[in-house]
Amino acid sequence: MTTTTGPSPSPEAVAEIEQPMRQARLPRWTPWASLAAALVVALLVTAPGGRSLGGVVAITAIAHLVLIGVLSAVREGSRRAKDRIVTALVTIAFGLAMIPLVSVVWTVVGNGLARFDTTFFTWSMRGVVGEGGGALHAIWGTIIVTLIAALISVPVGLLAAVYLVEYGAGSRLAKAITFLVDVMTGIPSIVAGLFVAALFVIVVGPGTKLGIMGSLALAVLMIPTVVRSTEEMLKLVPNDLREAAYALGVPKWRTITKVVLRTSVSGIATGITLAIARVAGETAPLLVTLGITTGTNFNPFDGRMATLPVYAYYQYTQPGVPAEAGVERAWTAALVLIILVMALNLVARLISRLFAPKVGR
Amino acid sequence: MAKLIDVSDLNIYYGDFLAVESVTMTIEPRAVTALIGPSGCGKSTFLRSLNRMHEVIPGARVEGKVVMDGQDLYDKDVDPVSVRQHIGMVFQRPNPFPTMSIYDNVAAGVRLNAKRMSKSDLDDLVESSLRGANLWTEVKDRLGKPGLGLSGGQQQRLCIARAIAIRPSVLLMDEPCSALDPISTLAIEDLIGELKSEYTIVIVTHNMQQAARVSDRTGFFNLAGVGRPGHLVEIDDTSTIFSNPSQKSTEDYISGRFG
Amino acid sequence: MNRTLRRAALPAALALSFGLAACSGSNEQATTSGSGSSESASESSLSGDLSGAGASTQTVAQQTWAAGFQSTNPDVTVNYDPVGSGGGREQFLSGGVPFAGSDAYLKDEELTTAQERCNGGNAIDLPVYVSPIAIAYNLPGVADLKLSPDTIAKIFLGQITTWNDPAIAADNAGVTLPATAITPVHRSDDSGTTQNFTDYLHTAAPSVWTAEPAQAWPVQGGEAAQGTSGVIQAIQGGEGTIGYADESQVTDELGKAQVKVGDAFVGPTAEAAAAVVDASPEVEGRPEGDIAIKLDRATTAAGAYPVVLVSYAVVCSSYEDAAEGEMVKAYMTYITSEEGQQAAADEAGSAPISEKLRGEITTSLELIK
Amino acid sequence: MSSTQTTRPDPGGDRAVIETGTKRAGDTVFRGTATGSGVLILLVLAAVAAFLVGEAVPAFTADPAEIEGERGLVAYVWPLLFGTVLAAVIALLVATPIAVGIALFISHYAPRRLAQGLGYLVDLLAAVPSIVYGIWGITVLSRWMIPVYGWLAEQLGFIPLFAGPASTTGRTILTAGLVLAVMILPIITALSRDVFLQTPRLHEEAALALGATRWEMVKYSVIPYGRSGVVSAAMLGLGRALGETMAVALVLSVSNVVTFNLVSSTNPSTIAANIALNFPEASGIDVNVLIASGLALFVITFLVNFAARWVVQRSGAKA
Repeated sequence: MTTTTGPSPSPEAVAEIEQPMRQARLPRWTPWASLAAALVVALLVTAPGGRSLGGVVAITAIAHLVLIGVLSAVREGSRRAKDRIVTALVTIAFGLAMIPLVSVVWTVVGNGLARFDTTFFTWSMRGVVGEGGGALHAIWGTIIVTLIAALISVPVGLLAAVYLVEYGAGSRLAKAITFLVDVMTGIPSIVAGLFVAALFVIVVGPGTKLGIMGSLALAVLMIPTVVRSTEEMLKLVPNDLREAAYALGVPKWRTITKVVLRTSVSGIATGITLAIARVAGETAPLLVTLGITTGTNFNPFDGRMATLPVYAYYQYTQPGVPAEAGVERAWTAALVLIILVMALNLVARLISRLFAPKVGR
Repeated sequence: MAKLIDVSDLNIYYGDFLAVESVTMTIEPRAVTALIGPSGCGKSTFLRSLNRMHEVIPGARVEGKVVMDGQDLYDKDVDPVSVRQHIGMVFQRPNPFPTMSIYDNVAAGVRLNAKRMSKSDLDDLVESSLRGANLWTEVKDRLGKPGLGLSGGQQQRLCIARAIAIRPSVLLMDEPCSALDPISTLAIEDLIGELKSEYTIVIVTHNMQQAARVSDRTGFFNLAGVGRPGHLVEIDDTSTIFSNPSQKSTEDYISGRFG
Repeated sequence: MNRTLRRAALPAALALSFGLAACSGSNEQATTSGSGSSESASESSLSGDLSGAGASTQTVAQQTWAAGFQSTNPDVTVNYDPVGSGGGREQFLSGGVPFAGSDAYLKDEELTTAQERCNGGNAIDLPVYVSPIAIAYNLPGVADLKLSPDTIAKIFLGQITTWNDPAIAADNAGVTLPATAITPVHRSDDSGTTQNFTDYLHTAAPSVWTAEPAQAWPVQGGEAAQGTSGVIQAIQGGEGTIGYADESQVTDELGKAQVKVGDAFVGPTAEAAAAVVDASPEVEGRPEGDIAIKLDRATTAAGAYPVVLVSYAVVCSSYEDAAEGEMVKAYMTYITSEEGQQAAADEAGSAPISEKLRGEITTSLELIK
Repeated sequence: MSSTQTTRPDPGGDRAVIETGTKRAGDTVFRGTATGSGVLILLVLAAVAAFLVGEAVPAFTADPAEIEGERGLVAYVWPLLFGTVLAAVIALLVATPIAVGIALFISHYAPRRLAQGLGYLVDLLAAVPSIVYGIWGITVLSRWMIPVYGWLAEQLGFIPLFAGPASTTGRTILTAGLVLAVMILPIITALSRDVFLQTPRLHEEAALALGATRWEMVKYSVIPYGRSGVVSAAMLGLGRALGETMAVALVLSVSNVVTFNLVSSTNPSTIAANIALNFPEASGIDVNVLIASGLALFVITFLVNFAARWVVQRSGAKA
């Protein structure tokens, strides 16, 4: 076999490619030192003009970026410098995002604890004016409405995603459905509420407000998220798994349920939780379809049902006199809603860990 | 017991593109038939048409007859799923099920087919399959561990054990060793030598030495040009194919003149 | 989903349904188990659901009345859905609810459609909720600010931009006014409060405020906030802000301006609000029993505070279902009773209606059969 | 390596012939239900679209005088549409880069144990209901932003974006955009993190094996692999930002005007917030006008989704 000799690269090019093994490296503590220096610079700069926390943090971040970049470029070359700058940038992005998010949780927990007492969980608002009262009727309402919404949208969403990925891939109907699921993500939450409200006014009669209406409105919002995330997860299942199952003489539907879904169940569980979390906090559709009531009602097919977001909204916007009682109840209701959704999150995380493919990354 | 497969005038299509043209051959039972040829000549496509895996791809179809034990596999009321229960397959890249342990992987074929089997029978089946795949001694004390925790070669043997667990009569292997190191490849080749006494084995390989070492008969596929359908040039005993093949193009391929 | 999940879901659903019945609010169990308030003299025979809908301004008052009414009639459940005056009137006229709350009395064409809804009788407007609208401001150091109608109109039109403007100084002799900028705050949502406030500005300062009274704020610019609490929040949030909201909702640290009536200045008190309602004539040509009041915003009666909101309860003079009619009549009697109005005054900060008005309303209620 | 005693399951001897029979029932049933649910989505959507168009038509046909502001439907809806897109764009411009930063931080930069905890914290924050962001926005964020707007109006007053008297209550379109950004940040981060974690180890190790620094590895293997995932995550976030109602209604000081000014108290309202504010009190033709604006929002959201998906297609599917 004769090996044809092509043009060999010039010595400079070769030198350029071969990186020297031993390279000058900055000591490990450099990033922390540069951060400290940046803080000092920021304090000096803002000293005269009166110090606002936001200002100091911003200047420290920028100073740190410049400092670490220059230091690294000089000592370690531009590639390492870029790497350090990006590491700093990514950490700053994380810090930047944590400020508002932690502040939200801090405010809600701070204000919410005031009325976080047994009466809040054992009383409804029936016959209660001013102080006292609770949101038990709203808590039950949210659980029942969200549960029914999930029971409607998860099977439909899951099966639709299975169709899109396993059966209909490439067919015209599948393309139409994917296209329309995109459209459905675009439905504003209030319009979904209006739609269901108007539907029931025509079907049942004017001014009807039932628990099931809230669930349907939420289901309309949930289905696209469930379909999209499940579709994404199903596509991630490598094809050789499907072929392995087919080769074992396993029919297609059992391959999907036992192998494909089984492998991607952790991703699907996360997708479903995100969908439930997003929907449990919706206020607008429930405001239009359910309105508010003061008593506990477990039957979604008869009479109104209070839910936590609407309860928090009305307690905040129409607190009555003195206003503090209502506003406190609103914050506690918001806190309870967050805890409820967080518990949901935990349950789904357990499911996904329980069924996750047994492979370390 | 192993079965004879008689392929007559088989044409394989992807939609309306003819991938493999009029193949006629007989695959001997209790023997290893190797299929060699340049990439793109349709040998893998042909292999996948034997257990009707080809039809999994939307739009793919086959014309012609594949008769096993007097039964045409492409008869219109034959269910492709049950064909695959009789003709097992092992793939190029080892693909144990990620969510299952070693034990579950081997038992998957049976469990997924919802066959009612007592715990003890299942244990015996798993043990005999793993022994059959020369993997038992290495994994017998960690059957609960995840399948993906094994090395490449072990994973491939696990897939073989999984395939023989459903007691097929034919075993198809699509370049089983191309992703493995030499030692694992040797282990697989020895295993094939043992398995051929009980199964009809058809193996597709790029490695001509492997074909020579392992197979009893060899078929050479070739294609007239890029985008043209592949066809079976000739099939004969491995010794004759590698010493004096009847066709010139086989001679060129064997001696590696055009690589 | 696979078998384990399905097997786990079944027992959970069962447990849930068993647990449900025992978990309604303990305050509800207290009432349903009959240990209700002891002082209800006669065990009232009324029972069933009575739901109304309408103006959000009446929400808290309606909740207070519902609580009071339910304590004397434990088997009755009263619901009030604050869907707004328009929505309330629409649902009432289409038969969705037996009574509605509305910040404006029924228009003539609504009265005609009410004829066949009210089983041959006619609809009746009852002024049950009177609430003074305070002009609240956030100006540290300035206690009781005095403003004439024209000045107020100019401020909310953005024609007066700083607090030490001569027009303001003229009404507030001897008060040191800071130079901070004025930020007028109005409601971003349609509301009865906006309707009444713009009605006051249009009648009391016609030359300056030319826009017609409407539920939506007609003027561009200035700060807009959602709901009464939003307005209060906005006023508290900034300095030099001024806005309008139900007097009961205005917190203590905000000032309440006194409005020029005739040549005196009147603050937003309950008595002053009741005074202007009595001083205003009734609208002529209304069906029998209907009490619609044409608020005299330019009144010069002493001690009358013209910036006031009157909200009506709209009922039928006769109902197909006699029990429903009886329940509505009892509920309206309670609302307009001394005790009902006082409860609303304490909890919702409304101004109790005057004796004169209560007399007229009682005669109208007799008509309901 | 021949095993001593090879008892192998006897291969298929006893089964004479391959069972033939009708097509497997399981497949047809499962395929039927799957297709059925796909079609159900079509029906639901058709119903919603029919409802929207049906209710909106009266607004189109009504003469301009009846519609609020007496300048016809388009003059009423256009400022709302403008406000919706402006707020959503601000939210996206702020949230997406930070979200990608956090996703990378969690998936590739943070130490393993910390990454797990942070990932959970982010998922938790995707669960915070919108009403809470609304109340937080009006009580906390707008107070924070007052000095910032003051500073911006002084220093950068000449740029139209920051011209004019700064709002004294901090309730501007920029604050609303920031609240929306905070709301959609967890959603985009959660999905991007999942996509980045799905990058095949092979690609990453291939880059590292060539002596790439961590950033180069991310640039050459993680980002190309995750690009379409990030775009679809941003699209989901954008969809939510466009449709958000309560948070914006509470936070934004609205008036019916078109302006790019980010710091003054006269801001364009958004369609969703406008519906939430006015629907309770609306009756008659106003309801149809609001639903017509809902239809406009529906169309604009769909166009945005369609454009984003087109970008994903053109930029090539994932590796």
